[in-house]
Formats: sequence, C-alpha cells, structure tokens
Amino acid sequence: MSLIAEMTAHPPNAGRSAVAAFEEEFAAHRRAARRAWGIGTAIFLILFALTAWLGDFFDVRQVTNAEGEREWRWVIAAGIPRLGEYIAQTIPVLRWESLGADFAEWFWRWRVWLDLLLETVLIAFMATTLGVIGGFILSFPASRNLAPNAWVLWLSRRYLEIARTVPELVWALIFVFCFGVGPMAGVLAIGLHAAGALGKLYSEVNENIDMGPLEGVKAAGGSWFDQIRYGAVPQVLPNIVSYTLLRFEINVRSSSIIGYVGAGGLGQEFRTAMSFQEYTDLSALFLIILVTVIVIDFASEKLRHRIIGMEGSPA
Amino acid sequence: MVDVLRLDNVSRHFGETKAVDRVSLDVQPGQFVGVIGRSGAGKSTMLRLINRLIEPTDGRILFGETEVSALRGRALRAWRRDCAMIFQQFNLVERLDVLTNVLIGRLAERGFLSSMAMHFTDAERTMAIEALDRFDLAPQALQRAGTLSGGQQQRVAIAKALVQQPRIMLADEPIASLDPANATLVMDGLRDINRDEGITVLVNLHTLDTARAYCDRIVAMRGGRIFFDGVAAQLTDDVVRDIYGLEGLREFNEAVTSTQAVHVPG
Amino acid sequence: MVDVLRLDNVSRHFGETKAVDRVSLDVQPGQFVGVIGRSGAGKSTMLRLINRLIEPTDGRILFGETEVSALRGRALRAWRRDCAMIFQQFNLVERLDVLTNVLIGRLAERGFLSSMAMHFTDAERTMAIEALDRFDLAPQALQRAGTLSGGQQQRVAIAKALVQQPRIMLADEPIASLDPANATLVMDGLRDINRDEGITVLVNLHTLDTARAYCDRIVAMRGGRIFFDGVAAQLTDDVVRDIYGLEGLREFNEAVTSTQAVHVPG
Amino acid sequence: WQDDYQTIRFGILSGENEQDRLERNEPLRVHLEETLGVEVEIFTAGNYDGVVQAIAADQIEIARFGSSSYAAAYTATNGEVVPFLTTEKQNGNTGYRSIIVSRCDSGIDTLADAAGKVMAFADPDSTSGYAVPYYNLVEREGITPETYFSAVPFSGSHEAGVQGVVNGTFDVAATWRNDEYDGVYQRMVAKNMIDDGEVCVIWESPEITSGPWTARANLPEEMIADVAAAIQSFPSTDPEGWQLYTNFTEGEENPDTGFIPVTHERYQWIVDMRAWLRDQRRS
Amino acid sequence: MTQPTDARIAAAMTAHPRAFRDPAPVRIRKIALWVLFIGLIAWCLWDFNFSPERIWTGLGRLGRVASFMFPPHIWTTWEDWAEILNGLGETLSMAFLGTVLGAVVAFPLAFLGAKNINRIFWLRMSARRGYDVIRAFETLILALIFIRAFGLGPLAGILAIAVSEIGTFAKLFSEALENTSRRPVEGVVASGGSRLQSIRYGILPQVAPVYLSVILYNFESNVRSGTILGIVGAGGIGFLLSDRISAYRWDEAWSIIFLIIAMVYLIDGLSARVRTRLIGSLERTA
Ligand SMILES: Nc1ncnc2c1ncn2[C@@H]1O[C@H](COP(=O)(O)OP(=O)(O)OP(=O)(O)O)[C@@H](O)[C@H]1O
Ligand SMILES: Nc1ncnc2c1ncn2[C@@H]1O[C@H](COP(=O)(O)OP(=O)(O)OP(=O)(O)O)[C@@H](O)[C@H]1O
Ligand SMILES: [Mg+2]
Ligand SMILES: [Mg+2]
Repeated sequence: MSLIAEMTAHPPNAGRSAVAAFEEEFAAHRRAARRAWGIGTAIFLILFALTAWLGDFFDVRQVTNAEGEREWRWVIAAGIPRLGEYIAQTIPVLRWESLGADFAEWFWRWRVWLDLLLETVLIAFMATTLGVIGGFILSFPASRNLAPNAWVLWLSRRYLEIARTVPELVWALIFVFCFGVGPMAGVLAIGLHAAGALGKLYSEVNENIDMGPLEGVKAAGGSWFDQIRYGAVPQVLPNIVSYTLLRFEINVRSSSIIGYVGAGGLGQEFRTAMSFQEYTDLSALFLIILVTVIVIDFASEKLRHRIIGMEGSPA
Repeated sequence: MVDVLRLDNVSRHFGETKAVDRVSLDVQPGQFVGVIGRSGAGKSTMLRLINRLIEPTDGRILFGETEVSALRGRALRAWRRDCAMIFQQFNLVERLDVLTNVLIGRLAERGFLSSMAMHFTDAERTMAIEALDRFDLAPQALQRAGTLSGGQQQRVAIAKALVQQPRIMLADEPIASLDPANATLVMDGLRDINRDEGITVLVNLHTLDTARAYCDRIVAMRGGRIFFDGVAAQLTDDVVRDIYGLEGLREFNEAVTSTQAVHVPG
Repeated sequence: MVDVLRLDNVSRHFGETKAVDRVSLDVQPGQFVGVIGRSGAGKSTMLRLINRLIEPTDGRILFGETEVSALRGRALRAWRRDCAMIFQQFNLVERLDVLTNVLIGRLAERGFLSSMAMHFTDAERTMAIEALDRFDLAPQALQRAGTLSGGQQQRVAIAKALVQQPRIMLADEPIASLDPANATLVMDGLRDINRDEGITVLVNLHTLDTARAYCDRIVAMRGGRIFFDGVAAQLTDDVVRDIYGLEGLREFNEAVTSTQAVHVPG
Repeated sequence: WQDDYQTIRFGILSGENEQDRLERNEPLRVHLEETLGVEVEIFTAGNYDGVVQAIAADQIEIARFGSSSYAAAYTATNGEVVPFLTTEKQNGNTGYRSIIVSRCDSGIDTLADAAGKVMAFADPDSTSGYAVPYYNLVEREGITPETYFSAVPFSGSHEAGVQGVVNGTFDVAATWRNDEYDGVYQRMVAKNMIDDGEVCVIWESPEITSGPWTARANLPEEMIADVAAAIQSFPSTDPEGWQLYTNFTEGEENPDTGFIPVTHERYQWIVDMRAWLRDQRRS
Repeated sequence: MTQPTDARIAAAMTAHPRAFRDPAPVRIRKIALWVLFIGLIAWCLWDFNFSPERIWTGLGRLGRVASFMFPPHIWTTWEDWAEILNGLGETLSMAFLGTVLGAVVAFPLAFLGAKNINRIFWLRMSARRGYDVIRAFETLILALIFIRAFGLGPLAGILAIAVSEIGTFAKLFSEALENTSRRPVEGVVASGGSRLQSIRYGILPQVAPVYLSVILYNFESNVRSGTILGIVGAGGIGFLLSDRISAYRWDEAWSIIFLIIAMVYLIDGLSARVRTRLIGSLERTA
C-alpha cells in the first residue's frame, strides 16, 4: 500500500505550497542547525584538547620503572598499572584463622571513630539545619517571580552567591580564626556554604511554581508572607525535602574534609592517620564513611517518599 | 449594604494593547451580573482591576464612598477580602487540605505569627466547615485539595470566598474547565449565595446560554469596551453576532459539543 | 485487507481486579468501532491488550491468521506498527519538534544506528510532512511539540499514527482533554482516514453523542465484559441507562451543558 | 646523570610557617635549569601527604619539606630519603624553637609556677604549637600536661594563644620563635596587637631545624651533590631572585641568608617524636 | 456567612472533630518530633560549645577580618597579577576537564541505576551502591592514589575531580532518569519502537536539560573547590587563597574571593546562555 502516493493524490492545492514552504524552511533550518553543531562541537573539542594538553594527558616523560631504571613512557600508560598502589597499602591483612583478631586490629580505634562519626553527623545535622534556615528564607526574595521588589532580589541573590562561591574550606579557615578550632567553626562554615548552595537550588524550584495559588491567596487579602506560606511553600516542599536530604549527605562528607583545618569530625582523624602512615586506618575510616553514606542515602529515600506523600494538615 | 460598585472611565493598557478601555459601569448591590465577550475582550482584566490584582492605567474604581483604586496596605487587603475572587483554574493550593484552603479566606484577619503557624480559631474553623457543608464537601475537609475533581475544587474555591464574608463576589470563567454536571453545581452555588446572602456577583462567562439562564443583567465587552448592557431578553441573535464578531464563530459539529450522556427530562 | 481482528476469550487481571474479563470480539476490516462504557469498565485495558502494551492473562488475540498474543521481538514491533495507538494524553515527546514526533512512527523500520542518530530518509520526512499537512500542521513542523495546543498535539499524534502505515488505528479517548472545536477536528480526521484509506478504527469514547455521530458500530463494556454490541440506533435510553448504571447519571441543567455560543444553522 | 634525569621534578611544600607560604619559586627554577643544564619542574603543594607519596613512589626527585613532614617522609619511605640542605638565618640560626609564654606580671616564671594553671596549645596539627611542646613536656620535663595543668584547651592559632594569655583567658600558651628578636609574639608587638614586654618566655624546646631539601636515596650521588651545590649558589648568583624567593621585597632586612648542609641526625628526634606520638595514640 | 455562635461551634466540633484537633496520637507524635528536633539542636549547641561569649568574641574577630575587605587589595606588579590570573585559569581548565570526563563516564553508568530502565533489582542495587562507594572516597585519598600513579601535577588533580564527580553525576543522572514521564516512552513503544529507541526518543529528550544543568552546576562548584588541586601541587586559585588566609593576608584573600565570585558570576551567565542554546539544538532533528 503506497500511502505516499495516496496522500499526494489527495491533498488540496493549498497544501502543496505548505509542503513546499516547509521544505524551504527545513533546508534553511538544517543548514543553521548543522552550522551551530559544527561550531559548537569544534569549540568544545578545541577546549577539550587544550585543557587535556595543559593537564599533561599527552605527556611523554622519563619515569623510574620497577627496577629503578629510567625510561621514556607516556604518563597515562605508565601510571595505569600503578593505580592500585596506594589502595594496596591500605588493605589490612585478614587471615581466615585469626579473622576476629585481625578485624579487631583493623578497627582498633573504633570507639574513637564512632565518637567522631557521631560528631561528624551532628556537625552535618547542625550545618544542614543552618543551611536550610538561611537558604530557605532567602530563597523566596531571591526568586524572580516572588521577590517583592528589585533591590531585595538583587541583595538576596548576591548574598547567596557569596555564601556559596566561597568554598567551605575557606569559610572554615576564616571561622577557625574567629571562633577557634573545633566543631563550631565547622558547623558555621558548612552551614554558610550550604545556605548559599541550597538557596540557589530552592530559588530555582520557586521560579518554577504555579503562580495560581499565590494569586488565590492574594485575592483573598493575604499579605506577601501569606502568599509565600500558603501558596508557595506547600508547592515546593517535596523538592525542598529532597534537596535538603541530598545536602545532608554532602555535608556529612564535607564535614570530614573540614576536619583538615581542625574544625572537628572524622576529617581530623583522617588527617592524623595519613600523617602517621596508619594506612589501614584509612580503609577502616573509608568503610565507616561508606556505610554512613549508604545508610543516609537509603534513609533519605524512605523519608522523602513519606514526606512527599504527606498532606499538609492544620492544627 | 447600599454601596454601589462604580467603575469610572477605567482603562488598563498592556504596552500597545488596550485590554480595558475607558470602561464606566455601575453595579447595584445584590445584582447577579454576567460579563460575556470574545477571548481577549478584556473580561478577565476588568475583574482583576476590581479586585486590585492589577492597577488601572487610568480612571477610578469606587465602592460607595471609598476610592478602591487608591487603597494601600492593610486597607487594600481588607478590600480584597471584601470582594472575593474565583478563578477559572480554581487557584487552590493543591498540596494543602481542603479545610486549610478554605481558611485561606480568613488570612486577611490574621496576624503575622498565627498565620505563619497556620493557626486558626475554632470559630473560623466552624465557619469553614459550614461553608464546605453548604456544598456537600464537609466529608472531604481533610483531603488534599489536589485529589478532588475539578467541580469539587471549584466549590471549595467558592467556600473559601464565602468565609471571606465578602460583599462582592467576582468569578472569572468559573465553569470553563468543568464538565456540565459540575458546572451546574457551581453555577447553582453562586446563584444561591447571591439570593440567600445578597452578595453581589459579577461573573465572566464564555457560554451565552449560561449567562442567559443565571444572570439578572448581562454586560458584553468587545475590544476592551462595554458593548452591550441589558437583560437576557435584549440579547438578540444580531446583538450576539456583533459581540462575538461573525468571523469568531466556528461551525461546530453539534454532536461533539454536547457532553450529555442521555436526554434526561430536565 | 481481509484480515479480521479477533479477540478470543481474552482476559486481563490486575491483582483482584478483572479489568478485561473473557472478552470475545471480531472487528471487520474498515469498520469504525466506538467503545463506550463507564470509567473503569476496561476500555483502555482492552485497547492496550490489542496493541500488546500489556499482556493478556488469558485468551488469544488474532489478526487474520497471525496469533498476535504470541508475537515476540521484531514481529511484535511490526505488529505495533500495524496497529497504531492514539492516547488521551497524546503521549508525544514534548521536548522534540513536531516533525521528529511524527517520524517516531517510522522507528519500527529503522536500523539501530540511524535511529540512535535520529536520522531519517528524505522519503520518510516527506511522508511525515504530508501527514502533518493533511491536518494543517505543516507550518508548525519545526516547533516543539510541547508548545502546541492540545488539539494540535492530538492531530500530531494522528499524523504519527498515519506514517506508521497502520492497518488498524486504536484511539483511547482521543478527545477527552480537548475543547469542542478541537474535538471535532480530531474526530473528523479519524473519520477521513477511515473512509479514505480504509483503515479500521477502534475508538474509546466517553461521550455517547460522539459515538452515535461517528461510529458504524458501538461496543459497550461494563465491568470488563462486552455488554452491548450493535449500531447507534439500537442504543435506546434504556440500554444506555444499563450501560452506565442508573446511579451514574446526574440531572443536568441543559443550559449549562451546551457550549455553543449561538444557534448557528447546523 | 643528566641523561637519565633530563627533567628533575621538585615538590615544594608551601611552608609550615606563614612567611614561606608566599615564596616565589620561579627564580630558583630558572637558576637551577641554568646551573644544572636539565629541565626543572616545580610543584607547590598545600598538603604534605601528596609530596610524601610522590617521593615515595619515585614520582619526584627532590622535595623541600618542613621538619615534621620530612620526618613523615622518612618513615613513609623507611629511611630512603636524604636531607642535604636547610635554610640558614641571620645569627647562624637554622631553625626555630617551641616556647611557652606567660604574662610577665602574672608571677608565672617557670614551668613549676604554671602547675594547676590553664595551658593553651595552638592547634592539634601544629608541630611547634602542640607536638613539640607536648612531647618535650612528657619526655624531658616529666610532666603529663592533662594532669599537671588544670586544663589544656586549644586556642586555634598561635596568635590566638598569645592574645589569650595577654587577655587572661589562658595562663600560659605554647607557640614558637626563631630567636629573641623574631617570633610570634614579637610580630604581634610589631603589628600593635599587644604591647612590648607583656609576655615572657618561661620554657624553650630544643631547636626544630628548618625543613630540609631532601632527595630520594636511590638517585645518583653526583646528582644530589650537583643539585645541592646549585641550590646553595642561588643567593649569591641571583640576589634579586633570592629576594623574590624569600618574599622580602619591601625593604625589610631579609632574615634568611642562605642554605647550609644538614644531615639526618638533626631530625632524628622529630622522627622519634612522631613515633612516640603515634604510640601515644595507639595506647 | 455570619459569625458562628458557640452552639454552632460546638455542633461543628462534634460533627468534624478532626477538623479542629488532631487525634491524640498524631498530636503526641508531632510534639515528640518537635521536642526531639529541638532537643537535638540544643544538645549540639551545648556539645559544640556555642556559648554567647564565644560567639561574641568570634564576631568581633569576624568584624576585623571583614574590615580588611576595605579597601580591597590591588596587586601592583605584573607578577602578582600573573600568579592570580594563572591560578584562575588553571582552576578553570582543570574543573572543565574533570567535569567533562566525570560526566562522560557517568552517563552510561547512570542507566544501570534507574528503576525504569534497569529492571534487574540486584544489578540496580549494586550500581547504586557503586555510586556510593565512589562518593565515599575522600578526595584526598583519590588525589594520593593518582599521585602515586601519575606524579604531582594537574593530571592527578583532574583525574581526582573526574572520579569524585562520577559518583555524584551517576546518582543525579539516574534520579533524573527515574523522574521522567512514562507517557512519551509508551508512545514510542506503541509505534513499534524498540527498547533502545524508546530510551533515545522518549527519555533522553526529557533528561537532556536536567543533565545539562547538573553538569553546569557541578562545573561551577568544581571551579570553587580548589582543594584537590592544592593537594596535588597543581596550584589553582583555591590553593593561593588558602595560603593567603594561612598567612593572615586577609586583604589579599578578600580580593581573591571577589575575583572568584566574579568568575563564577561570569560562568553562571555564560552557562545560562549555553544551556538555552544547547537545549534548543538538542531538540531538533539533524
Ligand atoms: N499580563 C498581561 N500582559 C500583557 N497583555 C495582557 C496581560 N493580560 C491580558 N493581556 C491582554 O489584554 C487583552 C485582554 O485580556 P483578557 O484576559 O482580559 O481577556 P478575556 O476577555 O479575559 O479573554 P479570555 O476569554 O481569553 O480569558 C488581551 O489582548 C490580552 O492579550
Ligand atoms: N496498571 C494497572 N494496575 C492495576 N489496575 C489497573 C491497571 N490498569 C487498569 N487497572 C484497573 O482495571 C480496571 C479497568 O481500567 P481501564 O483503565 O481499562 O478502564 P477504562 O474503561 O479505560 O476507564 P476510564 O474511562 O477511566 O479510562 C480499573 O478498575 C482499573 O483500576
Ligand atoms: Mg479571561
Ligand atoms: Mg481509560
């Protein structure tokens, strides 16, 4: 069955010109699209090659081989077989016969670690709470569709930008200087950074909401705050929850980095273990963090589904 | 309740478009007024001007002695409470329960803290429940608004409008996204309110038949201006043709447009 | 073109629910069949069974000599191409342009690499654009599908079905989310295809009047079973009452149900 | 050796004290290339673990460590590194010392006076503000800080510790100085953060020799010698570069005068200290 | 609608008790949750030593640190500028390559973790746990692994960024896949499309914009976090900044921070344009 033949027999004369018009438009469009793709791909490839070159990806250099001889090799080829080296150092000796003892030896500091883990999780919790409070409140004036006026929008956006553009580690350095070493500096540093990062994500969510309910509240005589509280918040809540939980997990991991500046948590232990060449401690710590991340990942999935299904009920 | 709503030479421009163009109109208390007109005629804009969701470019809106178009701050919010608005898309907060949605009608009365905490008095809750009950929706009070059907949602919107204790009710194509059965319920609800409580109703409609069936007075707009103002009987086919402009009519296949399942004796 | 579509004692259960319950049905080539029934009667499930989007729990589906319900792999895909499906929610890829959406109808013919690269032949593109032109949509061909109105999107979906060069067209409440004007366009489009190209059409409808106006044959379902099978004239009010169940009927206010602006001489 | 090592890679730790953090290595690199006749690459790292691993994995030839990170590298490579040069300062100083300070008017003049008082360490990662004083107090003075003092908080930084002593938050605090003229509290006096004569030193550690330039032990010996000579000649051959390198350009007198040879012996006690600290952690 | 009398209130309360009060168990649970939350915070505050006095003195110092913002430090010599600009450039290019490599590797991996694509439970679970493993790797450890293999320098830094991004990207990508609408997929399948075709036509167009914004967002945050580069001796602006802070050169530090903010601002603007452009062109047939 030739549909094409049938269809060409069928269409009215007016249609012919529509098809012809399309052919013209399509040809022009295809040319433009190809050019755009071509240019885009070219720019991307050039950037890619350039940065790869700057990043030593194509470097051929003299390396010391296993026998101590010097030879010319391509870095990547020479390095790939050695990737396991560092990890290998951190693998503990576990023998079947003395498994219990070996494990005890591996996790010899578990009491301290559990303490520090608790501290890490608490730092992350506090920091997330601070971040949510700061980010949440500011995300509304920082949304284009919700800001009461232009300068409030400008101010809150700049504030969030600064808070998130400065890396956590830098905030930590600053706060350690101000408040001394310890978890407090860590909490403030991660919290401030989280407020910036969350504020941006939240405000993007805010910018996508349906404005109808807000108008409904406004038309009933609600103030700006009422519009936000009743019209916007319920709409964004599910997204807020998932972003917040994701952030909590990130914060758990970054509070272990923050430990490098003495701001508390497991990071400090990491650092000490590393500098004392307690390599197997590193793998033990890694496992602890891994389990924590998995647990949080899992719990947050469950929590998210529960909260998203929840209704906003009064009283 | 003798305050007349008066539009005095009101205009609203959007860039080049004159959405509402030097409209003057008096609405007597207790009237049921239908506003008809083609898409883009300015019906929605007019209602939004009255509720002050948008500002007039020119002219004044008066309610009795009050100059509505000059209100600010608390007084403006009080005015919005006095003239409740119902939207085509209901504009409920779908993720909140029905009761809270109705209680939103009380927000103008509440202080900052109690409204942020979603805290309402028992009297207010009673009002809300009674309003819902009036539309047979009390059993759904604790359900999420988003889980209701369109018709139910629109009735929730009317209940919310009711608890505002308004003096005027503005409805912008309240039945445009409803099926006939629900549309009937909603229009009947508006008529009851108008009759029982004497609340003035101003309703935009896109269906002439509905306007004919419910409204004391019909106002037609065209190109931002008032084009016709009278009772249903004065709306002859010729007038209607002028209102909608001949070119605006499509020839519908009658079978498709009717959504009735069966011809029940009306 | 003499292959009969035959459902032979087909059932489909979802847990306890018997969505389709021992249905037997023969559809002759070139028929325009309307399927009606209350919500939950199993209309959608039946169409999806025919297109093999879901598997029957029991029974066989035959097309001529082929046992459709036993097809696998390439043959199954070929069958899906042969019986095009149109959905209530259009199921277009909103972020792709209209043309590509129509070309999706050609995917069953394309090899792996060329389809991954979204590459189509000129002949196919011509076919697609002609199908679009048939519904006056050629000018929108390069627009994103998501930017079209509901009625336009549904016509794109029909154009896509057309380029599949199907032998049967299944449509699941194709006009349920459309306004009357667009609904007319879409139903007329289906009728034209049925008349001009002799493609069998099986369409689920929720409005009786539409079924009466367009269908050669009307099949009514109730509780997963075929309850009525005949021509429009046989659908008396009593039968209809049974199909929908008395409790399903509301008393409509006739004025509200009509969406006509004016009584144009039909 | 020039054939086998056509490129020499240097790992330089951005210093343990604030001054050498802002050094400029470019003049040194140019000088070394000219003198040695091979290509020289310098990597400045903020964290010594990276440099230690790099030297342990034969990825770099020479590293300049701090004293504590040298000890780390020494343990990590089982002694397969050779220190060969360190920085020499005016008056022939080759290092700095940990000190414990008190307010001069507090009546605390010796460690004995400080018993039962509040003693602040700088921060747990600081060599001179924590590791050295702690180790020495226990091993040489026979003091267990936790019980000897009433409390041993961390102040967070050297400056905060000294400031705390002046304000009375702490009674004594651990910090460091190069000599009587240069150190943390002297610099604070210079910046007008405290007044001259407000703090007094009540205890001083053995010299912590400045970090050494260190080579891998498996390098050809002439190569190490050549590199050492080349580095040593840098201040005299290129005085301007030297100024830049030490980051003293603003007309101040440069406290660093050049490089002098060192051997491992001078750092052995730090290696021991780290082993001791490690054992402490284990017990 | 009149103001309700007490009798009406009482009647309404008996008819719809739940509209007025939550039932006791619900209320108790709510209160318990609040108490738990507030208790936890209070305990943290105590445990972390948030004493008002400490906050006060800290704020004083913060004020001092902040006061160094004005006037901002302006580098006078070309060497100074070269060092800073070089740092910015290095950071930018390392972040670019690290992000691109991470995204490229994560792209196929993400399919394994999405419920609507990979129906095999254990395979999906192991993929997801795999992402977790990658994310649990301390960046410092990653850096050390690559230093041992490739030596100090940008290569190790880029690879460390890339690997740590793989875990994040794979997780976010697979969530985006799961959040797509099923309807377009059904549309493709109903037309006779194969599974791969339904992914290509039904799912990819839906996730493309999400992927793009995730990638750009992470690119931006990689630019900020110069930690890894500092560790591996590859310089970068983050390293210069933390050195300035460690040396208490607050004024210079602030100037660097402002430069970073300006750079991120530029990237933000640029990425918004790239995004609209790219999304536009992804939606077209070639
Ligand atoms: N916010 C706005 N910005 C720009 N133009 C607007 C805006 N709102 C309305 N308009 C324009 O004003 C005119 C009147 O619009 P209005 O919505 O009041 O018409 P309407 O009679 O309600 O039509 P409909 O039946 O389609 O709702 C139209 O031309 C519309 O495009
Ligand atoms: N995927 C599914 N899982 C479980 N139950 C289903 C599923 N699909 C349909 N059902 C059930 O099968 C029955 C028939 O549903 P079906 O969608 O076929 O009805 P319908 O006649 O199309 O109704 P409507 O007019 O509402 O579209 C219903 O009870 C429905 O709940
Ligand atoms: Mg309107
Ligand atoms: Mg259905």
